[in-house]
Amino acid sequence: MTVPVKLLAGAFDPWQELAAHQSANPGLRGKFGATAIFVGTLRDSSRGNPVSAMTLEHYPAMTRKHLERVVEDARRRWDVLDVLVIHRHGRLRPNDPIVLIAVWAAHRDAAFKACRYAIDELKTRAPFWKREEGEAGVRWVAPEE
Amino acid sequence: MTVPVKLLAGAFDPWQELAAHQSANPGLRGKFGATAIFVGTLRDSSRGNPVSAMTLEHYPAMTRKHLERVVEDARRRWDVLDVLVIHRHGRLRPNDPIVLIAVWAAHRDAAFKACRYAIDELKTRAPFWKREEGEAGVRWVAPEE
Amino acid sequence: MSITVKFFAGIRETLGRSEDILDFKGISCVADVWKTVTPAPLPPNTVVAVNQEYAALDQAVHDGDEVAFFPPVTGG
Amino acid sequence: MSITVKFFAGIRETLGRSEDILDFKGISCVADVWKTVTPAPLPPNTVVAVNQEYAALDQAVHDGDEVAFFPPVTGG
Repeated sequence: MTVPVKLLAGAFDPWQELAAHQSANPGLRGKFGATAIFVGTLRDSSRGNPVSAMTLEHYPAMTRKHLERVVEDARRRWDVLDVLVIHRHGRLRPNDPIVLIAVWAAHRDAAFKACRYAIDELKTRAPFWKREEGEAGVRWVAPEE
Repeated sequence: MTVPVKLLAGAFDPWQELAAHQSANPGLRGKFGATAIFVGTLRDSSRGNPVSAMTLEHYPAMTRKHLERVVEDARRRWDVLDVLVIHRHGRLRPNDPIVLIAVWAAHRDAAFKACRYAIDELKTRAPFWKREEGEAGVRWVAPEE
Repeated sequence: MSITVKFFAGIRETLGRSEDILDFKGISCVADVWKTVTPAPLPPNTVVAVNQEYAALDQAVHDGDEVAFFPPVTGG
Repeated sequence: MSITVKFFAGIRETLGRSEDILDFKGISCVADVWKTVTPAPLPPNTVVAVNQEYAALDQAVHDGDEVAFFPPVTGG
């Protein structure tokens, strides 16, 4: 069993993580027909304002508990074989990956639905807070409408 | 402008293709917040029967025209920054990637919807035919219900 | 003065060839193309394309067109 | 006999600290925890967790619990 949730203080490469996770799980070989993946990346502007950097604060114990539960829920609700969630914290620069969600399944509908569920849950419920640095100084990001 | 549609006779590595495509498009840097990706992979069984190999036949001129139109449609219907479609043809083994669809967008809803649209269009309309090799010999795959 | 006809997958195998070049004379629609290719009836669910676009059996065919017959697609 | 209280993001900044350890005596619910931490009113939209689970202000608090106050989340 591979580790389904990784919280990283430093930069990560989503493509290397995907290759490594898939090869670390030989039980997947030949069993998955569909992989749905979402990568969230820091943009260089936010609601029209330039962003030079962003710091992601989180609540480590609760983040891990929450993300592990999202993975469990996805596995229970859809017919999926494996789920990987990686989330950055600390200070990021534009173009840095923030989050990676990958779902391996036999068929694409389950893979897409579980992946979308996981990122939506993560965005609205996982205890992370973004603080952006830009021309106008530093500000906490307001939640999505 | 990077090439949006690649039809390959040989094996490809989806993670290397994603890394290469993204770095070949410097205009994306800092602009995309969301990447939605689908990878279709050959399974070692199909409707309960073992599969040892599969050959994908296609209609090259029509395939390219169709997939380029799917990319255009996705770009017109959703607010996306870039789309990549890679599809294998020829003989594949279980665990070989068959198709890769990747969509880069500012926001995740457009990325997910365009990616799902593209793979559904490709599956139901692009002129590819799968011929599976298994214990019971060789057979053409019937279309999805 | 010719029509290129392409066959794919099961239809290619049944006919034993992947392409015919037909004299255009006497051909007005896709159904005429099939009748010229073989006396066998068109297999059920056969899909047709004219110049790489999906088409109907009664679609008009012109000199120089490429017409294709194939089973339902199963890609991805 | 204590409650660990954690503050995150804007609430952490406003209070100027990330954690308090409170004497459990006289605390029965989450709202009591906040009143013990500061005389300031709870900022609107503040989110509460007890033992890393989302909770309401009237949720009972027990000795040894970890209570957290933070703004709406903005991850991913």
